[in-house]
Amino acid sequence: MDNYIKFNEERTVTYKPAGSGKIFTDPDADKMREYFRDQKPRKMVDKASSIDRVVKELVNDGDYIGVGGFGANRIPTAVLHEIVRQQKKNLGLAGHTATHDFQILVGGKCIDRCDVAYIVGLEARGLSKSARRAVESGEITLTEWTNAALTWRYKAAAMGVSFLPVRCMLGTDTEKYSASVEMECPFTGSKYLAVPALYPDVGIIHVHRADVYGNCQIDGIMVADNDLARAARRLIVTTERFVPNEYIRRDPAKTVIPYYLVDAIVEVPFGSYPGNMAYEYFSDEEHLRAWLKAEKDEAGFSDFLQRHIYGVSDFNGYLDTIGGLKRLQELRATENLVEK
Amino acid sequence: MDNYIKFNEERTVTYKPAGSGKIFTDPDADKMREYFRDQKPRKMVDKASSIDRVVKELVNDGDYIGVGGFGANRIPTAVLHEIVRQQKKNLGLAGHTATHDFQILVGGKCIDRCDVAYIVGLEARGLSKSARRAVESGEITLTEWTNAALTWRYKAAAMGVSFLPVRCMLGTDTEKYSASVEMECPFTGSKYLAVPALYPDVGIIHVHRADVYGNCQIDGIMVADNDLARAARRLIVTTERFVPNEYIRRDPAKTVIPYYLVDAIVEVPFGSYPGNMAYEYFSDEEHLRAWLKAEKDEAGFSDFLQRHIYGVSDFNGYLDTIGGLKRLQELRATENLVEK
Amino acid sequence: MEYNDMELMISLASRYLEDDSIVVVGTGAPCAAAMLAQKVYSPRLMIMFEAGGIGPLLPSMPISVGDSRTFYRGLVASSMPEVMETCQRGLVDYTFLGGAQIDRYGNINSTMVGTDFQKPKVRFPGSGGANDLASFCWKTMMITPQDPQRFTDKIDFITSPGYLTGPGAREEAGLPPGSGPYKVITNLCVIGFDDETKQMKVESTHPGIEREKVIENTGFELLWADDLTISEPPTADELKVLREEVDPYRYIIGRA
Amino acid sequence: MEYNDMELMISLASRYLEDDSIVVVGTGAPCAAAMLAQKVYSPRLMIMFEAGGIGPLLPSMPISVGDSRTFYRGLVASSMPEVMETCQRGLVDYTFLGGAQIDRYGNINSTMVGTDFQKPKVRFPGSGGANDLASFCWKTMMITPQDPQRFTDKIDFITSPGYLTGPGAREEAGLPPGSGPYKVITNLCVIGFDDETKQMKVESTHPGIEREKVIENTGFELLWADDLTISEPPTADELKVLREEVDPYRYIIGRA
Repeated sequence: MDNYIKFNEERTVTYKPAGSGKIFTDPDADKMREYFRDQKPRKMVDKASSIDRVVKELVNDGDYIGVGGFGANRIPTAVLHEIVRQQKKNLGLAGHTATHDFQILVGGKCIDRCDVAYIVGLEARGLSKSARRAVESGEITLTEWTNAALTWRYKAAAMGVSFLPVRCMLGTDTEKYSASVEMECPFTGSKYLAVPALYPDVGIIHVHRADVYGNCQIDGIMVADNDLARAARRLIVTTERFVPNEYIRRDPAKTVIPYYLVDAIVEVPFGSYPGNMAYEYFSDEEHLRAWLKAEKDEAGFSDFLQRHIYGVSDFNGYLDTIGGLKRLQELRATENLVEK
Repeated sequence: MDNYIKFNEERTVTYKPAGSGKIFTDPDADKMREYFRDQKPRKMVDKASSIDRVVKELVNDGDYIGVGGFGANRIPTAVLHEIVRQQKKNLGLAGHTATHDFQILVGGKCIDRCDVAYIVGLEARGLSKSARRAVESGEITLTEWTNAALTWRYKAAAMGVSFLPVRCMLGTDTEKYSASVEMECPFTGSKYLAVPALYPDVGIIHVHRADVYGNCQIDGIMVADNDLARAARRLIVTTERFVPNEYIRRDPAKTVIPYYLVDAIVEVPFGSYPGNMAYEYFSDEEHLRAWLKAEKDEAGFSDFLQRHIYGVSDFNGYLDTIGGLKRLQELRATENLVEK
Repeated sequence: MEYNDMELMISLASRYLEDDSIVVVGTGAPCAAAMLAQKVYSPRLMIMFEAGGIGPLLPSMPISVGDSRTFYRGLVASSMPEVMETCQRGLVDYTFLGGAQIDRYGNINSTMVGTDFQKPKVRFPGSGGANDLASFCWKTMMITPQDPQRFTDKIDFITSPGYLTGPGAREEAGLPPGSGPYKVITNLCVIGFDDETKQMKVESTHPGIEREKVIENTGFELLWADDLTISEPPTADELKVLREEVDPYRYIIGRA
Repeated sequence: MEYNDMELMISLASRYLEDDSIVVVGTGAPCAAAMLAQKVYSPRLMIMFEAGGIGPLLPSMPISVGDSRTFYRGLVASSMPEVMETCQRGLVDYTFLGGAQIDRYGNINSTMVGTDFQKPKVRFPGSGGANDLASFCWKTMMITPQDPQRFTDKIDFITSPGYLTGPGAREEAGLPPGSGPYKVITNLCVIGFDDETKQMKVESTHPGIEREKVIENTGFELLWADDLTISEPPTADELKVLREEVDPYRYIIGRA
């Protein structure tokens, strides 16, 4: 019978830091175990709150943030706007396909460091002038990664280990500006990169429905949100709608975020606007174009932010500035392929 | 700004094989990449087959097998019986809470090696005399693990890496009889065990519904089956019922096994019997007790196997021996808490 | 009020499960203790099962930790990695283990008796999830009958880690700091672990049980708490709920 | 029949996507090429998107690789780790990348122009999933306009790996053996990679394009296939399907 261990004796190997990037968050799994034991709200009690309050109470200057969804799909816009409105400063960000979310936070000058996989662009829509200005000025410290690397960094944290071995980034400048470590497999001797667990101070996720305790359902793709929810020290959830706990218990296989991960939850209908919310409403491409256009000069952008964020008191106020329910109904029709 | 790398220079560390156990399957991720590229059936074509044929064509003497479900819950009984009926020999098994599945395969004397997490017992129901005899005789080579370790070995394979770091088994005899390697985290220096990817030759999984291409849905808990499905070289699926492809496309978030992982699929109503199938039918405790009782002496057990496996031509024949649809309807009532 | 050993052990165990905490249980007495705790002391105690069931409204005692009762009207029907990773991440407060042997440091054998691993005298199931839960959960408990064969320092196989060889040994082995054995509840007494030596220390003996009887039924030397007490017997409320709601068919409590 | 550069490039790309294979695509021309392939050549081509969408019946071109079109009536609505792990596991045949610079080995820059990483002259989005797909998928393709600034050996930043520094370099770096750049389809020609040197080798020039023009628009020396041909122009069928079914609003083909 074969024994597939290539190396069956003790041996020394080399761990070689492969990148010059900084690690912005502590990957230590034991420290996080203690944090989770002592601080995670295991009480299954009503955690419904308001946007204003969750940002005041759960987001501190200097925090490192992980945003759910995918750039302009299922993003927690209300919380992002409120972070800008409350002028939070020196935030770190996991730039895991950060598109409109990055644009909002950089617009508010909230970020000073970023783990980059994808920033400054809005995919097929083009590049954000404002975000590029900020990054090109050097005011944001960057460590380079990839979408998979960041996803696996969340997964390491979610699994409760301080690193995972991966096979991307190898041989490139992306590796050189990351903070990964070259190592080898104990069994095969194959080369791997180790990436450190990423435990954000705050995770912010928008979901389709949840009960007031924080048991959440998401329809369609998960992106990396199940792992992000498990990795975050504090977790803020916004939900399109509350449902009774009984609804959650009807199909427990659909619960992707259990209550004991959630610190606070806020009902925010159309909460991903102008992003896409699967089965609910399509992205508002017109408004996203308006963002990109407004960024072309700084004064114009200032006015734009004033009109849509600083000058309104809450997310419903923002929705009024873009045409309110009428516009949202159009986006609902687009999402559901209803002919106009 | 803190940089949380504890070690930012190249350094040598020790990899220390921690256990005397054998690794029964090759953890090499590159070899498996080639296998998956060349052999995985990426054609979305009708893969419906018969139990007889799938076991003939896809299970070879000497293969290493991973069984889905959890011992006596959502297990692919029809395939296991057919393996016994066709007298497959020298199989390896992932003993990841292997209870009734282990009992069947050992009853047929099919197994000669096993990665153990949980064997010879049927949980609260007691121990299998036949399985114990086989193991205590020394005829089955064992390597010791835990449920989590085996689950993560599947996960490593599913992720496409040859190992994962874990924190269980450390300091125990379970570690000493495993085939894990002691190592440390490149970032924190914390101690970990590396476990090797587990790629079974054949995975066998029973699901609630699937289309003929092999797109599968499972209701309730997944146990480790999403990872097992991704780790297996060849994958055999049995399904309670076929559904049209259109049904699958109606809720794509429910698809846990996509068609391109599946080599063959067979419709087997009541296919987990005498195991539990969530929302469908409860386990047949009476019949499981009959197994345990029959095992008490070897001659009696022989007769029992003759009556229920060797002496019937297929799974429907087996169901007839235990009372047919009438009994199955009782188990459906029990599962669904219907008062009798 | 009359009660048997099993009822006593389950009642005692239920009192250690604090409200707003999470426990991973197996079938049998531990599950009964968790259900009893939920109904009497800790209504928001969260029960998890290692195969993936989380927060069910248990309609009856599960037969398997993977059967459909374990997620009946549950909060989550997840997977084994999900539950194991939740434990490894440090979110789970309590677990219960069983075994054929246990030593003074709370190390447990559920693998084999004998000296030849490949040809054991008696083979048991092995770890299952026990080693994982003992490694990851903060506080490990045990409900077990006590006799000198079972409570022994001549443990044939350490399946699941207690305090291993004593103070600092878990940490040195790489296990998560701060975790470890918490209480052993037997038919004779309640045993904790000494902070300094990490060895078993009797905290209370059950009504009518002499110290001598405990010593006779233990294969190693026990420590004794300075403030040794008599275990508080099951209350009428505990017994009523246990008998009428938790285990009406006496599957577990009928075993005593 | 008249056609523009974009229509030509998409048509050419579509012919390389074999039936019964899997491709991970982004938005834009690659998605159009995959859709065209499905409709004309490879009905069972499986399209995946890195955010989790698998096997959709695309009702229209997605705007984002994570928008709801990417799993509209899909086979699976999964997650980013699921798709990335499927790639890492070796199940994905093709991918398409884009970038600001590409060198003779097919290394691609989509991160920055300049020499100071923390203060770049021009900052682009970065890898996104590009580096991952280039590392894991078996065959990487590119659809891109060709000019000497873009096709350069003075690449400022290798975001995604091509053949790195040449033969054996990917394997030495630890990347999965057997994977790497496959075709670069430009507005002037179709470029493959030489088996021995792993450098770009022109396989066909487009109708009306002189060799000289290709050379002028490349910042490094190109290899030329011995059996250099003229690219087969888009067929009437390709153009009809592309214009009427794949991109009726000319989002992509209108850009040329």
